[in-house]
Amino acid sequence: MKSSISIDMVILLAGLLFALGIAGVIIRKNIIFMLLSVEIMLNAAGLAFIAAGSRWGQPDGQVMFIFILAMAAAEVSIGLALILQIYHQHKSLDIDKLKEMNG
Amino acid sequence: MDIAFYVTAAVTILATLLVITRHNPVHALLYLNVSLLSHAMLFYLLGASFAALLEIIIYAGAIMVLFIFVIMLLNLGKETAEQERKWLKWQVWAGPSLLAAVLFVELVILVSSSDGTAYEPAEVTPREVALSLFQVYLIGVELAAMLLMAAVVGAAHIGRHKRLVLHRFLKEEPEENVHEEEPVL
Amino acid sequence: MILVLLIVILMAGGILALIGGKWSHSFPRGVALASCTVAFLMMLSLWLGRYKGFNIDADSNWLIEYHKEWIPSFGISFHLAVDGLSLLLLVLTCFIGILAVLCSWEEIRERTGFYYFNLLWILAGVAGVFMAMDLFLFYFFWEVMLIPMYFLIGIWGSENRVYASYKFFIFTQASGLLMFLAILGLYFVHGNNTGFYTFNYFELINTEMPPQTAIWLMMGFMIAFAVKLPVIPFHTWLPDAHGEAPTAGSLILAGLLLKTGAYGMLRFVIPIFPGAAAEIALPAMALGVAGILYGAVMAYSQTDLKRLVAFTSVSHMGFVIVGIFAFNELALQGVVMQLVTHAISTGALFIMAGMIKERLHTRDLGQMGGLWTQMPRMGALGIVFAMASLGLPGLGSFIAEFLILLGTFNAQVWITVIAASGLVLSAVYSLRIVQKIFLGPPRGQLAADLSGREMMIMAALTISIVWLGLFPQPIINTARPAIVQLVQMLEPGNSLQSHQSYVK
Amino acid sequence: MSNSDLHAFTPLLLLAGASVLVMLLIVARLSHRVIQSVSLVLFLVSFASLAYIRNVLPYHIDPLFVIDSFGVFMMGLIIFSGLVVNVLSYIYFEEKEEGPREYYVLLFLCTLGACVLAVSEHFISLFLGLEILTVGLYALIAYLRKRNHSIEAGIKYLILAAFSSAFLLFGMALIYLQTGTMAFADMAKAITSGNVPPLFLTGLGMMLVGVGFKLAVVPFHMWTADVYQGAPVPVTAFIATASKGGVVAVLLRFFIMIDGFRMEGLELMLICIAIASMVTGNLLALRQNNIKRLLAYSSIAHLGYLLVAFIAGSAMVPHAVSFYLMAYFITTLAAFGVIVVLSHREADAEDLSVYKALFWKHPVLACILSAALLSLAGIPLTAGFTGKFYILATGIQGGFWLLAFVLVGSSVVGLYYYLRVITMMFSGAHDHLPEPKEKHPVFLAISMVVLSMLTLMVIWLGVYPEGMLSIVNQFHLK
Amino acid sequence: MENLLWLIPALPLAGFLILATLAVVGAGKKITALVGAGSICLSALVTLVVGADFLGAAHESGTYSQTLWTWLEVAGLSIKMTLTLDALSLVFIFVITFIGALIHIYSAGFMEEDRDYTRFFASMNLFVFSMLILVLADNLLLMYLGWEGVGLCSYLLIGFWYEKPENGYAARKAFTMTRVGDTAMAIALFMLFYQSGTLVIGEISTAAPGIWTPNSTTVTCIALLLLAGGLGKSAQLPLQTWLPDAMAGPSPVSALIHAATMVTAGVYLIARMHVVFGLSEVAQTVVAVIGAVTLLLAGLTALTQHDIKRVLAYSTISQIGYMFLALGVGAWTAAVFHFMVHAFFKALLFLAAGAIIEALHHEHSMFKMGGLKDKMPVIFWTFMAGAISLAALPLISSGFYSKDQILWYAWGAEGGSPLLWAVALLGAFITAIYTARMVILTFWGEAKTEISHYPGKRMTIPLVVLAFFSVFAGFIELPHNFGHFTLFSDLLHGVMPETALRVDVSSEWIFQLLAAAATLGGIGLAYFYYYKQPQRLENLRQDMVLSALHEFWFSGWGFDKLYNVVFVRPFLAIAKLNKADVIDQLYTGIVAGTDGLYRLVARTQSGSLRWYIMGMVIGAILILGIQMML
Repeated sequence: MKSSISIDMVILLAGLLFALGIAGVIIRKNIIFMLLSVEIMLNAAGLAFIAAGSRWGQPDGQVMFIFILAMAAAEVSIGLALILQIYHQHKSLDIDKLKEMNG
Repeated sequence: MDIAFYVTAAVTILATLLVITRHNPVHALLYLNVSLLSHAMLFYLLGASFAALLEIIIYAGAIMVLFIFVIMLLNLGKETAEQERKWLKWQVWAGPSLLAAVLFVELVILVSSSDGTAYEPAEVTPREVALSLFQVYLIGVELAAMLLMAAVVGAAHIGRHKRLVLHRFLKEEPEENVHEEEPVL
Repeated sequence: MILVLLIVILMAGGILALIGGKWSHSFPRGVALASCTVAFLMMLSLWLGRYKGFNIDADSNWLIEYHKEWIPSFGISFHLAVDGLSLLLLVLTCFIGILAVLCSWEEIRERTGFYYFNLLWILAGVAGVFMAMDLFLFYFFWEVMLIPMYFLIGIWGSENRVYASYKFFIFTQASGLLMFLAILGLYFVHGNNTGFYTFNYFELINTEMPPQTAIWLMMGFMIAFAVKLPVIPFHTWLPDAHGEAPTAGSLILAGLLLKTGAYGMLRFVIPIFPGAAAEIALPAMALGVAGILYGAVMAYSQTDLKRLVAFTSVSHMGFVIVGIFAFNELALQGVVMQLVTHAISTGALFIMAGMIKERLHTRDLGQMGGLWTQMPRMGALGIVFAMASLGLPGLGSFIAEFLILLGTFNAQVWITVIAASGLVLSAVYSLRIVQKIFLGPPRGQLAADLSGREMMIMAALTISIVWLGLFPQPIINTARPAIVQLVQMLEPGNSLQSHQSYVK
Repeated sequence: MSNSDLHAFTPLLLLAGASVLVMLLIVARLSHRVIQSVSLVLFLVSFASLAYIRNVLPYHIDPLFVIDSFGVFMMGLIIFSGLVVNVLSYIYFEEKEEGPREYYVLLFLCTLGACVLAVSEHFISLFLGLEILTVGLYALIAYLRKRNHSIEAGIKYLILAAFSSAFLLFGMALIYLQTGTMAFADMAKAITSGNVPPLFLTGLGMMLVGVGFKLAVVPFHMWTADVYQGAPVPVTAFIATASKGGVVAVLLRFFIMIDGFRMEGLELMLICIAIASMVTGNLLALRQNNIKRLLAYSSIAHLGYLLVAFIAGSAMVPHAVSFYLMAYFITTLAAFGVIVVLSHREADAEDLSVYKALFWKHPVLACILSAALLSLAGIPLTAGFTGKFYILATGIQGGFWLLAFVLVGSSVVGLYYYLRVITMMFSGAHDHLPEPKEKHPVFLAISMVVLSMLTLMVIWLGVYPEGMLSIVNQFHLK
Repeated sequence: MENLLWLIPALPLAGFLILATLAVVGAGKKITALVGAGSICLSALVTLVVGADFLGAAHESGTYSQTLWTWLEVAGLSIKMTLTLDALSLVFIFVITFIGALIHIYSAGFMEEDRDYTRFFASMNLFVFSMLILVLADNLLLMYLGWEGVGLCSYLLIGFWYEKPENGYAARKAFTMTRVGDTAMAIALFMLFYQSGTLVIGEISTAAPGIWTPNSTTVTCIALLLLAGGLGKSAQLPLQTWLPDAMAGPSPVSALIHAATMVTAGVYLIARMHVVFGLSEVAQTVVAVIGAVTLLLAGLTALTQHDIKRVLAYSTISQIGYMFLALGVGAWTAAVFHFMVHAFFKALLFLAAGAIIEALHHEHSMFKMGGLKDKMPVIFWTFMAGAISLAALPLISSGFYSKDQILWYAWGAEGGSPLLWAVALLGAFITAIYTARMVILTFWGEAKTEISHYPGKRMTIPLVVLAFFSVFAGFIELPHNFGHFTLFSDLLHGVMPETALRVDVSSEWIFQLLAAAATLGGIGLAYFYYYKQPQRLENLRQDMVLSALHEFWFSGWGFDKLYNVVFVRPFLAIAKLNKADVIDQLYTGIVAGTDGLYRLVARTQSGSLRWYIMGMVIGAILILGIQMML
């Protein structure tokens, strides 16, 4: 499998995805969407790692990716559990309603 | 193979864009799945076939399913979509998007200021990955296990749902509804 | 060892009072009185032991010294030493301490244990400041005296106490931190020069540095001391703190805490930065003069007795800074005298304000008047200390102000002339005190005259101030070696190898 | 892993094992009391094991870990914090509606994560340690899940933490891309020659976002107050101490190993962050009436102070940072300990009015809290002062006068709010007797003893820090 | 015997201390009077003894010193507690102790009814002590101690009846105004010290010609500053306005302090420092001119007063003006002579006035007195004795001899001039008018106020003694054409130079004649307007210009108003304006600013997660931005 993809292109793609993820997190008010957007960002980071690993021909990039995967899973599980609780308590997933603490 | 890369990249970007703009959660989720699959394709193109597989199995499979579960459980459908439509006015998203764009531009500038030599993606076989995982990074794997354990314990505790107890004699132990299973590694 | 013992006695007395206060209401004051008295006697015996005939027995400036490693990693040591100047101030500290305990005797009825704990710890901190010969240790004690004072004002003060205690604490702390920065700067300048990092005063005193650096570092010290002294425009904490503090608090503030500022200038600013100090002499004196006049005018306009007295402190301390920067023996001796006499005269005024407040429950001058009829003894004493405040010859303050002005006249004629006009203004405000409190038609308040305990306090103060006015020589002789050395330091090309001269 | 690896790794293994053991105890349906006691013992054992591995230092477990004296010291601090938090947890959770058992599992895991951070010298261990810590904290923060604040704090922390982790990861990826290695030491070799490549710097910048979040420095600080407020008090104490300690440790190690101080851009960024943190943190706390939030803001400022020493980049840095962290830990734990003791079943003792007249009601508690607050304010006689002294000394030695001035200026502002709390404690009359507390006299007594010991340590470090300084001054990270 | 010198001030001091203790303990009036008056009488006795001894022994140096202890010794400044007796101080201590003793005896009766009997005597004793220190001091600093000490006592005694606020204010005014002079004097002391290296008067006097060239700026400065001190204490222009108000004190106080002794401290100072003054022509001229102007102004003001004590007060200012004039023209002994004579008759007048006032229900206004000639004969005759001396009735009053000498020197001395003489002569004329006016209004005419009680023996005996001296004290110094009896100036010439004359002494008789004419003319005028044809006076009052002038004089030439506008009001305005301390506002501002910043940053803690994330993104943008820049 030969390709002559420029490293910059992949990183740029990852960066773009990362930025899209950021945009998603800020734009959306629904917590589920925010969580999704965070997943996008993590994925972008994973992509960057894979690209780097591939550039150096090392497995480390993929290893890191796997750990990211584990972390994403862990986080999503707790995140979703929290979402359930929030929904039960607030009957809404609007993040802007969670402003009780401020000042 | 450049074409394949660019097409996949385009698909990824498009799908991701749709994820963050859709109103209906389920739609968004599906687009995210598309995006993840194209990610897998990218991984493959970059010579990381093992990672590509894991992306599909765990991410697109397991993790997304979790989302689906929750969405189903909370019965998020049309109403949510309506709500999202109301929320997603341009006044709301213009500013944040601009921020994200600025950040992206900065990234682009910074990244492109590096040497930028094209390179050959070297293939890294699953075997190498596995060896690395279980030899060099063995402790890392174990730590990952602790990480997942933390997640499980935490999710189990938080997700637990107390029922309303109607009669004090019939007070039952709080039932544990584990919405979570340990993702396979 | 006696130096360490002094601090230990005061601190231990404080802790004992704190613990004893749980069981007995009156136990703490007894402990406090006892420890202050013991400390006083110790210092007195030290003084008299060294004071032979008309001169302090001086084969060296440094009478006694105690040195022990403390934090060797930073070259910090627990280094105490005493020369005549310190010794005087230490005696004063213990004396004022006794009076502070006595004048709190009846005034403080709540939480006596904690009260006397704070009181004694302030004294310990002040005593430490006067003895520390390690800059880190100095700063340490400098801050140690703040917290108990803060509690003293904040808990036992009058209505506006919280504001006053904040203001006091933040002012002094802010300036103290600047000094701390300067100390660190000095530490590193010295360390970089010599490769020997230490906070030892006797080492740092010989630090050589470029003039610009010296100015900056000195400003750090100066601001801290100027706030304490206080020099305008850093004085505004003082009226509030004095006004709201309990009597003993005001007494200690005026009598001791302000003195630490002047002491700091004499002990640190001039010896360490003689060149830089000479450079800012004129502006500093100008500020001092401004303080004299401003304080006097402000004092006149006050309607709150304690605030009034507080502003007189501003005015009197203006003389101190003028004298310090006149850089000659006359003026510096005057400064030492002023430190001692101001503690006594202003302290007495504060004690009197406290006594009046105890009786009338007000500090408002507008609600006083004609008290002489009922309190002739206090009236007479009031006049004595009003006179002390305006610098009547025969009382100690006169000697102080005369020497300062005389010394300054040599350095800056016009500064002296303006400063001397403060004498007129001091008459204006001092007499206003007398007028408003004691003269005028009686208002029918019921106020008992001084009790035996109060008479004792006032008698001690009166005797002291008259003694200082008529026979100030012991003070002058005691301070002389230190002052002479200071003056020699200021003469260019005469940097004294002072560390060689202290007792090993 | 060889035997000697295991030997060196004992504390971490013990922590991991402890979490499993506690889980088993939960399965065995043992009471809270037993579980708490067992965890206490386990913490003590882990703490003791640090002494046990002393003679093998420094020890490398390639490529992920280096167990050196600094690492052990930091682990010690972290485990100690865990220990104190563990002690305090009983009286806090026993009355709460939630079953507190899983809590101990998570506590062990978080401690483990923080310890991993303290000894890692590789991105992978850094990342894993950080995530173990963070994921554990998600659950801990939201532990009292029926409470709105708790759940709100949980989700805020979760989303922000994941968000910042993504930055961290992306930054790491860029660095990896540039250097071809994820081990700090190799990285340093890869960039020694010539200029630091921009990609590397970009990566560092993005990592800084992630780390900045964990450290809660400006502008990544805004979550702090909400999370401190929403989380259960012992958890807040843990966040304030162990979680930050681990991150600081790894950051320091990373910086020193790659010699980050020579990168001017980075230095500039850190200076900006430090100044902003000191100023903003102290300003935010100025009129805060919720003591948990107040401590949160103060922690922002304190991390700013810490950065002052950090930036100086001299050989003194690890010493100053370790000492300061220790002082800060002890102090913060004491402060939160008082809050824990004063908290009730229904509400935490977070409103300042709760502390009114505390001096007369609970003199001991009030003294502990005062000592802690004065230490935070950096007043002599307390550990905080020595710490601040060390930091200022380091900063000034490096010639960072501006930072020193900002530090001084902002800590003056800071004085105000510490004094407010203290003033609150002695204002008000001694109107009613101490409320009859408590149902758990034994654990209350233990907690009080621990708090008193912390206070004594605060004073000890303030009065005679030489012993501790001589330990700290041996650290070399290069 | 001279070793007893220290006893002279020590006795009053002991009296003061005993009385102060008695005030605390509480004591009967008898013992108070005994201690109070007794100590002064003893002191007077000792003075006589010492004085006789001094005159008899006639020290070669003309002085006798007694050092008690070293007061102050710092860096070249050495001040000893040394008392020095010479002819000048002998005159002064004689006047002080002798008149002081008489006044104390008088007071024992006068103050009988007063509640604060002890306090009164304590203050009086302290005053005598301070005054004695002032005149016996061998150095200027010790003199300054006495100088300020008498100021304090003056303050205490003016405000003796403190329950009336005006009295307190009057006391304050007196103290403050004299303090202005004192401060100037302090500066003079500094200059003297740095110029001559000592503050010992004798040493300065000896060294002065060697240090300063005559008429140099420095010496003029010193002299003028010293003069300023004297002006304050002696109530000369422009610091004179406190003295009339000082009449608020009890009459014995006015007699002792504000007539006989303290107010002449300025005269003493200048006489003492005559060497310095002699070196500066400018200063001398200023002294003379101030004296002349003051005597005229004060005399004119006295002319218009209603209050008998105020008349006497202005007359005191005026008479001291004469002394200054004498000093200014270099007639040193004449000034001191007039001081002594004036002390007798003015003390007498005040005491007598006090007795009258007390007898008339504390009525001060002369226009409400009258007809006392027959009702209080002792008072009348003694008062008359004083009045003729004040008016300088030729030949039979001692005032004539002392004043005549001054008038003559104003013309004839080297520093004198026709103008000064003319003013002095006019002053003598005016003096005669107001004296006669006072006597006529008080003792002649019909009685307007009932007499409540008559003065007792303790009061009348001192009056008689003083009356004797007022009339006959002048005969110890007679002009050359009247027997040339110069006992007094001979005594003083050991200390002070003889007056140099610029004209021949033979013309003196013309001026004596003119002076006598002025006096008699003045008396006649007063007799005409106030006794014979009072309605003429009423007519004069109708005149607009004259009544305006009257108003102006009555208010003491508007000095009070002027000072009010120029000094007091601005000071009060500043004090009031700045009561809240403008500098404090600065800090309040800083606090407010910080608080504003707090509000600003607190708003960022909105609780909104999205905002928090945006904050982080902005942070990231900034970080990357910095990287891009570098």
